[in-house]
Amino acid sequence: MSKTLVQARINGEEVAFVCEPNQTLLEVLRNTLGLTGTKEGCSNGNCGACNVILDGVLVNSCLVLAVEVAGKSVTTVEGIAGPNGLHPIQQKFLEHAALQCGICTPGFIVAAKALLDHNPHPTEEEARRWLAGNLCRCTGYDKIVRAVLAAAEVLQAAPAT
Amino acid sequence: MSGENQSVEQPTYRVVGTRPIRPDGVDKVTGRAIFGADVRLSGMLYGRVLRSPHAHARIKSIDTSAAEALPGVKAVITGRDFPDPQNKVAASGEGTVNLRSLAHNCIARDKVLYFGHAVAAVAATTPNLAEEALKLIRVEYEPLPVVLDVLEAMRPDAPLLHEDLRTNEMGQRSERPSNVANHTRHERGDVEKAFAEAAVVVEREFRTSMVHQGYIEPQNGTVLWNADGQISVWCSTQAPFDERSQIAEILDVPVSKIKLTPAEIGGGFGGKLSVYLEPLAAMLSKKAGHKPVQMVMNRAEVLAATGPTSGSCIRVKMGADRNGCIVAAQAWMAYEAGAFPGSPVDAGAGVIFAPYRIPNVRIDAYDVVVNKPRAGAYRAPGGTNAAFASESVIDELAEQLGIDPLEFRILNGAKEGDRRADGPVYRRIGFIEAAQAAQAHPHYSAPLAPSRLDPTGKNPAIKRGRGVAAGFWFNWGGKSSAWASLNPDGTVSLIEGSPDIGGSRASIAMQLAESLGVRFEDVKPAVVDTDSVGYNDATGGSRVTFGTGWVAYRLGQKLKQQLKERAALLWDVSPEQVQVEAGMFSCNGHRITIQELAAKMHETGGPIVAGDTFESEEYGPGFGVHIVDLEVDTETGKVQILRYTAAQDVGRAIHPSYVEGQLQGGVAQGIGWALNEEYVYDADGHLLNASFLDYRIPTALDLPMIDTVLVEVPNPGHPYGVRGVGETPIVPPAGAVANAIYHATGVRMTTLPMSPARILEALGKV
Amino acid sequence: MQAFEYVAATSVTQAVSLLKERGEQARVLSGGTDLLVQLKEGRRYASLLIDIKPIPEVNELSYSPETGLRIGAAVPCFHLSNQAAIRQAYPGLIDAVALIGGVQIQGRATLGGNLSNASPAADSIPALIVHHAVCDIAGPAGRRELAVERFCTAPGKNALDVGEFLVAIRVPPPPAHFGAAYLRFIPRNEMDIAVVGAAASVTLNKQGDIILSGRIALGAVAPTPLLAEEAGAALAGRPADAEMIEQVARIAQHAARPITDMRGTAAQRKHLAYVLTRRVLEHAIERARTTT
Amino acid sequence: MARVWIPALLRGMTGGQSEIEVAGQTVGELIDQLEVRYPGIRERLMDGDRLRPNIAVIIDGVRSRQGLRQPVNDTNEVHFVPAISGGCSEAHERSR
Repeated sequence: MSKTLVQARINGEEVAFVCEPNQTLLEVLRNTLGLTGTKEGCSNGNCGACNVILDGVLVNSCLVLAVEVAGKSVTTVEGIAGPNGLHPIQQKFLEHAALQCGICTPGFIVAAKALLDHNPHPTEEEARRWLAGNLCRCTGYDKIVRAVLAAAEVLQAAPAT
Repeated sequence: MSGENQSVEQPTYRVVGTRPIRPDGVDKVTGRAIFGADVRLSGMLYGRVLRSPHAHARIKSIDTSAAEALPGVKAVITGRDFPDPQNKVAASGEGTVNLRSLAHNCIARDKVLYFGHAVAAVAATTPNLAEEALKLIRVEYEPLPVVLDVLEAMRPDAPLLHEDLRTNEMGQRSERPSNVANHTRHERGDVEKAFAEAAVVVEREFRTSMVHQGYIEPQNGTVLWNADGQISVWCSTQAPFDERSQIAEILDVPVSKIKLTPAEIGGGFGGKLSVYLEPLAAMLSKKAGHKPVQMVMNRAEVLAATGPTSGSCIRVKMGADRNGCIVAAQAWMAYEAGAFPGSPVDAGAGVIFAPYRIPNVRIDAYDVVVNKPRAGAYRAPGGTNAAFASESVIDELAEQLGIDPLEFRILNGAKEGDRRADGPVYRRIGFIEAAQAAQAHPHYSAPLAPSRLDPTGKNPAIKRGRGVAAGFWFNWGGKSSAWASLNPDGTVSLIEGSPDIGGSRASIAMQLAESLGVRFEDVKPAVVDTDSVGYNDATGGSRVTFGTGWVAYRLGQKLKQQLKERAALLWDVSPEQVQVEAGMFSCNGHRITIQELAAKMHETGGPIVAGDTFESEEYGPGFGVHIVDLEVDTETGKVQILRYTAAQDVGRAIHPSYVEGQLQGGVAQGIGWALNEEYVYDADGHLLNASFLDYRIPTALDLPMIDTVLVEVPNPGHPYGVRGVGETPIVPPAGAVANAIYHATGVRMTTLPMSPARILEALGKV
Repeated sequence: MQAFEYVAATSVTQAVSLLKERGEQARVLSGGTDLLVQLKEGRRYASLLIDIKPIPEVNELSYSPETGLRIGAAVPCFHLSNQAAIRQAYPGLIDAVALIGGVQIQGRATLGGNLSNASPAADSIPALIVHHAVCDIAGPAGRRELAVERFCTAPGKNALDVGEFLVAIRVPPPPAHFGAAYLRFIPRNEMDIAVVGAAASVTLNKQGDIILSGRIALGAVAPTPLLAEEAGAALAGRPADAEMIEQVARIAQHAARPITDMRGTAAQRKHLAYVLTRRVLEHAIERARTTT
Repeated sequence: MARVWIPALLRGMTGGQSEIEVAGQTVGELIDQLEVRYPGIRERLMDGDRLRPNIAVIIDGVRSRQGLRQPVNDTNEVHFVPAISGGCSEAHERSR
């Protein structure tokens, strides 16, 4: 199978990689680019553990072919924290104990980032609806939803750079 | 916060009871934490497993030649590549393991016993290539009759899974082969007489389906079988030492040849106590010329071929007198073990009547093999099935007697000195306290929560109800070992062997900090490989914060003693004269901090290090009482949870946020089991819903906030009063939900899950 | 995942000629949320994926009250539900679009893909049917149009010939006093496949008490999404009251011929077809009364 | 003498008696004494020279960690209960 050279912007950096057509973005992020923060939970778009932001839109990286991201911009969990430290979403996840095992956490952080970019003032119901594509088996979602709503408040008070 | 904290006695602690940020937190929110599938080794190959399309079949032949010939394929293995362990039950830590079952479960030999049973495996240079190679393996099967239902499997004419299996009845083996592996009975008093004299008797049969732990991280294993015979294993496991032993037995190598490094673990709930992939990856590594091999299951494999928990059939009969005292209880319980013996039915038998004081009891428990995956442990194994049955019957008894359901439970609740159904006497327990906390909670006196399905409140088809239920879990102590070494800046490095599955690095470090008198931030915990710390039992049984916490406490005391000696040396006094208060050492007007003492350690006698290993059996069981409000759309059968409160005796909450999290997580899993989760098989034993799309665990939109009440009845068997907390909360939800559905609709649901289709049927709508 | 070639098509002509050349071996890749899962699970095979997203025409989304709505086959659901004017004019469609998967699926999934995949349980198809949507199809013989209700032919099969693909979906502008809605039943509240889906549209008289015309369509109760023609016919000229709703729901239920599978039993689906039709019709009428 | 509770499935051997006073300094000695009075009972509790792996000994509500060597005194109450393993699976025992 012929390989393709793909150039994309990943977490703000210009990146070039070579992949086969049947490799997913998830596989290339993890196995080719070493960005193992993006997790594989189901490989079929049903759990959200592999969420990334693709040109501003939240997607499951297991359902994107790596060749499709040519010329596009991808944000993974590794790209959420700023140069000065954790993003408020990350900080609130820690303060609210919104993670237990931590495997779904990268997907939730990325999804929450996309939510607050899209809707800076979500209600609890809106947050739950947005996060419904991210499965967590440890927390019962209570502390996750609280952390996301708390992060929204922080961001409203002082928008992150 | 969502929870509240009700303490019976509240000593003053500096660290215990606070809510610091967990030490591994930043790595987990930034994606830097290394989970099992994140391990990357030079020259690593990727392994995939070929699985049986049949639920029961004899393997006539396997031809791997075409797969071996595919360029990029480096090794192909089948059951023939493995030694055949004896049919022995080996001691493994506190428990036991039938090694032959385990080996044959990892890869089939002559027979496949369930859909998804591993038959062969391939290692190749890419995951896609390994998958292509699987398609080239030719397996010839002779299909055999399939038995899936626990009651059918018990019939004398049922197809047999194991021709050599005999029923064990406390040491006595049946003459005829059977699918019933084990029968246990608990009996006390005279149930027949008591039922005859009871004022009310309720009897019902309950069924539950097989369900899965549903951890988000699939099983994985990365293994290098090196040219010198040393085997290095990286994997996600709750039980590094036990899995090391299992791998050693299955490969027939000495345990010392294996070093197992537990990676961060993405959930387990009992499902990551046994090996599945690691022995296969090891054999592939060896056969591929000592190259590292990584194997990761996909979701379909996780659901079809790991260790879900048993479906069951439970018949419960209970009677009470006019005053509302339960006088007799009887249970007949049959649990599906899956393909090999070992269902949690005995645990279910321990749970079923545990919260109550009952003079006359008989419980029969049957462990039954069926053509489904080998049952593993799932959070309070066997407990949810059992409590669903007993708590439904208790609700019905209370109703018939006209007594408030919580009042009825308190009236009959077990206390210190009462006898458990299986005989032994309870020590200090907090069931009554938990039930009273639930009763006193505003939720219990509030009007029913408003509808979500029908915000206008106009649709008469949507009915609301409230239910309560209680739950119990044994908890466990187990063995833990750990090391602590003082750094020259006064911080402590803590080396432990309990994989951190939900924040235990924090709760262990907090206990060391409290014991020694340093800040939480001054303890640096690390979970290390099996060569680097002494034996530790599994992270399971709600034992780590109790058991490893006990060791952390002892390490703190040991370090403190050494520091006293150093201070005594500096001041030329005897160590007994040195006083310690919150990290400050003093004597006769001398004062010195831990930091100052640590800085002087090399001039006062050298490194300050402590190691310890300890096991306590005084872990103290846990009790919880839950309240749920829900609504039922009687036209569609759909249930929406509106409000939920869980009260539990937690002994002492070391890190209350993570204790609340355990309760909330257990409740969420219990609600999933109650409403929608189940294995769906066709008549031939093919699993139809092996995906997160159709195996429906709750989403954020399916649950409300979950209120918690942490009742603290300190466990006298632990220096800070800790009891295990993780398992109890999954026990009550199914019963509580069933009781609420009854109060909403007037229909008793006796089958789990209480899915919309089943509710419609029970309502007579279809 | 199985091996395949990938071509990013840049024109309709290129896509058509590749499809014609490779026949059944070629698959159109749009959002990929169904196709990639099917390829991973071995439920479909393809030696060539033709990515149509680089074709400008299939990415166009346009709406005007005069000409109606045109949705390029590669427009993600996410974009549709984001536009207020479209939400206002095509409420039934938006109900359905908002239900297709979670947010991260909606970021990729397209109406064109949902339609082409031809699942009997597809959420968008009953909604498109009641909005009188039409498929714009390109092929070797040029362009043709086909009503959505005639597009699906069997589970997973559609009316496209070799070389053809769906370029866009055209939805006519709604008349005055028009209302539509889509409802589905799933056991969870999200991340599920419809056990039954029901869509209704009605056009009321100016007073809002008589139905001039309407449509009912059902999902997951037949091999293809079903336009319940008799139920639709029974709406016309009737007062918009409870008795009519009850009768039409029974007619729709009668049209349903569901099977039992792991997601639901035939009896359950038959029952739900009635309940959902009733509820969705009430909802559509309510919306028609509040629009101008 | 320690009070030994006889598991329900072994009461056929004790003529239905569920509690028996037995002399002995250790769990092993208690079983020896039981064997004298009820021949065959040892085989039901032991596998060779050790307790069956699926049987746990509970003394005054606390599980014994020393098996047959566990000391007992006259005030003790001794139970033989199924280990929560269900016999053959390590997993349930592990998760207790």
